[in-house]
This record gives sequence, C-alpha cells and structure tokens, in this order.
Amino acid sequence: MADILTGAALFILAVTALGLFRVLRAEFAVERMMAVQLLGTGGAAALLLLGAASGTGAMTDVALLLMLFAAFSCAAFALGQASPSVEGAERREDGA
Amino acid sequence: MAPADAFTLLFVTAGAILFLAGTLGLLRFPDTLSRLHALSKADNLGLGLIVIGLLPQCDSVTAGLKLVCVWLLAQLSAATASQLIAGAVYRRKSGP
Amino acid sequence: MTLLLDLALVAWLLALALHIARVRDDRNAIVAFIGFGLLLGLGWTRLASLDVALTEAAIGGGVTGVLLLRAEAHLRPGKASGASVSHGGKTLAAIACAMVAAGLALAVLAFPSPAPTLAPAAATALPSTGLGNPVTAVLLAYRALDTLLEKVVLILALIGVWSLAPDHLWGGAPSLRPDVVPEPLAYLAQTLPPFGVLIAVYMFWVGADAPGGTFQGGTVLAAMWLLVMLARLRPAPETRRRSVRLVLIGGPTLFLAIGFLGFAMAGGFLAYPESIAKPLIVGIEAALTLSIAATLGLLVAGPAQTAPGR
Amino acid sequence: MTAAWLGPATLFGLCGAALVGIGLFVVITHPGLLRRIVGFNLLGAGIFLVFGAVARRGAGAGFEGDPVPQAMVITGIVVAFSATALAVALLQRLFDLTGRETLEAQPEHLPRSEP
Repeated sequence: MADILTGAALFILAVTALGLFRVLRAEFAVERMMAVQLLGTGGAAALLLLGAASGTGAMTDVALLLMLFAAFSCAAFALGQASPSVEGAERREDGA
Repeated sequence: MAPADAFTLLFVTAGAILFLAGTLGLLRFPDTLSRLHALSKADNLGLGLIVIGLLPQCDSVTAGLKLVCVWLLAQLSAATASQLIAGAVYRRKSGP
Repeated sequence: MTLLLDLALVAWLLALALHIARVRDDRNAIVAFIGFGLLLGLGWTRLASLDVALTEAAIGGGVTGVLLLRAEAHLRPGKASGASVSHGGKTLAAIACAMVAAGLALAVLAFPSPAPTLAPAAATALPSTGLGNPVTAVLLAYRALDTLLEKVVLILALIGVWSLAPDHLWGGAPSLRPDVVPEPLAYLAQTLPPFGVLIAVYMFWVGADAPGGTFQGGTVLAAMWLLVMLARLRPAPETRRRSVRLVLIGGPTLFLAIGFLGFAMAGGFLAYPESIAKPLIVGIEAALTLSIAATLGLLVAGPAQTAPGR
Repeated sequence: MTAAWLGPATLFGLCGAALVGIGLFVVITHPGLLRRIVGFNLLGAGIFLVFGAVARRGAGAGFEGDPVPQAMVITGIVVAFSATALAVALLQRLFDLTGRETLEAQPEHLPRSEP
C-alpha cells in the first residue's frame, strides 16, 4: 500500500512539474501566477499521500502550510500585477 | 485487500487522473481563461478526491479533520486565486 | 519508488534553479523562486526534517517571495539593461562556480561513515526539558544562546532597514499600500487570517512535542498580518510607536531575563531548573512567536515612507 | 555502501552542491542586483541542503535525523531572510536615489538630491 501511495505522489508531482514549466514559459505574465497555485495544490496532494505512505501525521501540517503560503504568494503577485505602472510595462513587454 | 484500502486506492487513482486531466488542459487549451478553468477545477477536485481517499487511512479523528482543513484551505485559495487571475486577464483585455 | 521520487525532486529543483539563472524577466524569476521554495519544502520532508520543511515552505516560499515581488514592482519603472559580464568572463565564472560545486559534491560523497552525530546526546538530555520535539529542545535549551543571538540579528536587521528611511520620515509608518486592491483579495484578506491565526497557534502549540514551533508559528502570523496590511484593511503601524517596539523586543528581553535568572535558579546562564523547564520554555516561545511575527512583518514592510503624525 | 549512495541524504547533498554552484554563478554574473539577491538565496538553500544531508546521516537514538544541524538550518533560514530584507531595502534606496538597479558607475547619471 505504501508503495502505491508513494507512486501516486510521484505521478502527481510529475504532472504538476509538467504544468509548472509550461506555465513558467507562458507568454502572458498573468498565467505565471497559476504556477504557484498549481504547485500548492499538487504539492499538498503529494505531501498528504507521502504522509499516509510513511505514517507521519505531521506531514499534514506541512501540506497545510504549503497551501496557506501558496495562497498568500498568489495574493502578493496579484497586487503587483494590479498596479498601473506594472500593467503599462506589461503591455510593452507583450507588444515586443 | 481490506475494503478500506480498496476505497483508498479507488479514490487516489481517480484523484491522480484528475490531476493529469488538469495538466493536459493546461497544455492543450488555447487561451488563458480556459486554461485557468481546467487548472482550478481539475486540481481542486483531484485534491478533494485524494483527501476523501486518505480519510480511511487516518488513525485519529484529528488527523482526518486536518486533512479536511487542507482541502478547505485549497478551496478558499483556489477560488480567490482564480478570481484574481481572471480579473487580471479581463483588465488586460479591456484596457483601462 | 522512494528513490525515483527523490531523483525527480532533485531534478526539478535543479531545473527551477537553472530557470531562475537563465530567464530574462525578473518577475518570472521570482515566481520560479517561490515555486522553488515550495518544492524545497517538499524536499526537506524527504530528509526527515519536518521542522525545516515547515520553515522553508513558510519563509522560502512565502515571505521571501512577497518581499522580492514588492521590490520588483518598486524597481520596475527604471528597468535598465545594464551591461552584462562579457562572454569570456561568464565562462570563467561558470568554470569557477562548477569547481566550487564539484568540491562541495566531493565533500558530500566523502562524509565519514559512520556519521558523527549528536542525536544520542540530544536524546539523553530530552527528558530533563520535558519537551518531545528534539529540534525545539536544541533551539530553546541546549543551544539557546544561538537562538537568542539570532533574535538580536533580526532586530539589528530591522534597525538597518528602518534607518534607510530619509531623516524626516524617521519614526513614520511604512507604506504597503498598492494603488488598486482587487476585490477577491480583500475577500481573501478577510477570510484567510482567522484560518491562519488558528494554524499559527496550532503550530506553536504542537512545537513542544511535534514538528512546528516559534519560527513557523511566527512566520504564519507575520504573513497574515501582511495580508491584512496589503489589502488595506489595516494601515501599517508607525515605527516610533511604543507598543510596536515593545512587541519587537518583548520576546528577546524575556528570553534574556530568564537566561539571567538561570544564574540564580539553576547555576548558569540560560539554564532552566528541571522542574519548571517546560513551562519556562513554552513561555519564552510564546513571547518569541509574537516578536518574530512583528519583526518579519516589519522587515517585509520596509522603511518608513510617510512622516510621523504629530 | 550502495544503499548510502542512493539514499536521500547523498542525493539532496549533491543537489545542494549544485545549487551552490548555480547560485554563485548568478551572484557573480547577473547584472541586475535584484536577481543577485535571488541568487544569494539559491546559494543559501544549497548550503542548507548540504547541512540537511549531514543531519539525515546523523540519524540515531530513535530520531530520524540529528536535531542539532536541523536547528541550525532553521536559524540559518531566518537569518538569511533578514539579510535578504536588508539587501532589498538597500537596493530600493539605491534605486530611489540614482534610478538604477545596477552597481556600474554611470557618470552622466548624477544622484538626485533627497526629496
């Protein structure tokens, strides 16, 4: 059972990493914010699976914190994105 | 195999497949908003299924409660992050 | 299977690091760095260091990321493409860095076996502290002096940051105000902090016996406070306010006071009498958590940007 | 020996060594100071990972790792963060005064007087 759960964690991490690199290469900066969200969900899922596989309950706490800070970073990114100076620069960047 | 383990296996597999679906959507869909849709729906549902699948493996009620907390936190952060990203996309399209 | 998992994690960490080194846009690099921090948190769980994993996810993935993102937004208007190092210089630097990395890798491969360890020493002394988490015991009992000095470093760094404000703004409030606050963010800033404070208290409380503790709890509190300030629900406090300064130095002062009491009660600086070791440590931790939260939050907020009100 | 070779301790130790190399490269060669700060953090993460490898190898007495290096890494992460915050504040001040985020001398760009 432990091996299957670890395998599932590996699979989810692999899929997440694939998406992560796709998002990091995105042409629109907005999409990059999805990277953090993606890693938060995927990482939390992998951690929960690994915790169940190894029987360490404290792994859930790490997942909890990972999710919390993924949300926090997303918010911070959105703020930088919302300020007009950034949006102006953004358009220049995309137009290039 | 104990019924609890079979239950876990079923839900974890379903969750992993949903993560795969989310990433495929991210890689294949043409525009930001549909990619966002794929990501936020699939990953959160995937995490939810994995949490449900792992519940029978918990050895205490508190451990189970923490698992549910992780999922609730993911719901909250995903909902907000999607709104923030969509808002940024909308602003860039319409222009100030 | 676990080997494959470790290999994959290492490969992704290195790929992200290379992405950070190569990508041109700073913002892109910072987002990759936040991802790197979150992934590194996962890596630390593979090294069986859950305490470190919690700290890394919180500081590496969260608070540092916010600090860098805010700096990037501030620096964006004057983005000048500075003359980069010449091609030859780059090659030379690459060779030198590769040699440093190779030397370190050789050192890792040549670690003595069996490895020297202080784990048995920590284990035998653990019962006298009444704690169950060896890392907390090391931080607050055996090597308490390090932790105390680290608090001093944090305060010094904060003084350094504050003193970068122009003279007439000294004592004023740092400004975290963005020009626009998107509506979902205000919603998040109202719903997330109750959750976060609960998690912080929990982190602090389990820290005595399970992974967690002051740093993790304090960082979570700091993040929640920042979120509230970022969403303009509360303004940043003026740095000259007495209450702010009291919270900042409260933790280290209590730590120091109990440390000196150790002379009278247990025969040494920072020694705790065995019977009340645990309540003392938990008390110090509580005060430190608040101090750390305030210090980290104000470090991110930066120097004062508005003049102090009369 | 083979088991030790393939264990997470060695693997993440080697990863840490490589991260130190990458971080150092960014710190030396990148023109932008903000990116250098990010590089400094990569370098730190690498060193902490090497410490983590030491901690993992020191498992014993019922613990899965040596708690002393682990505690040092926690202290290190917090101190690295405070150094980063100070560096960022310095950089922002430099930018406010000169309008640049690099260190090269630009004689035509005289510092603005303080507002």
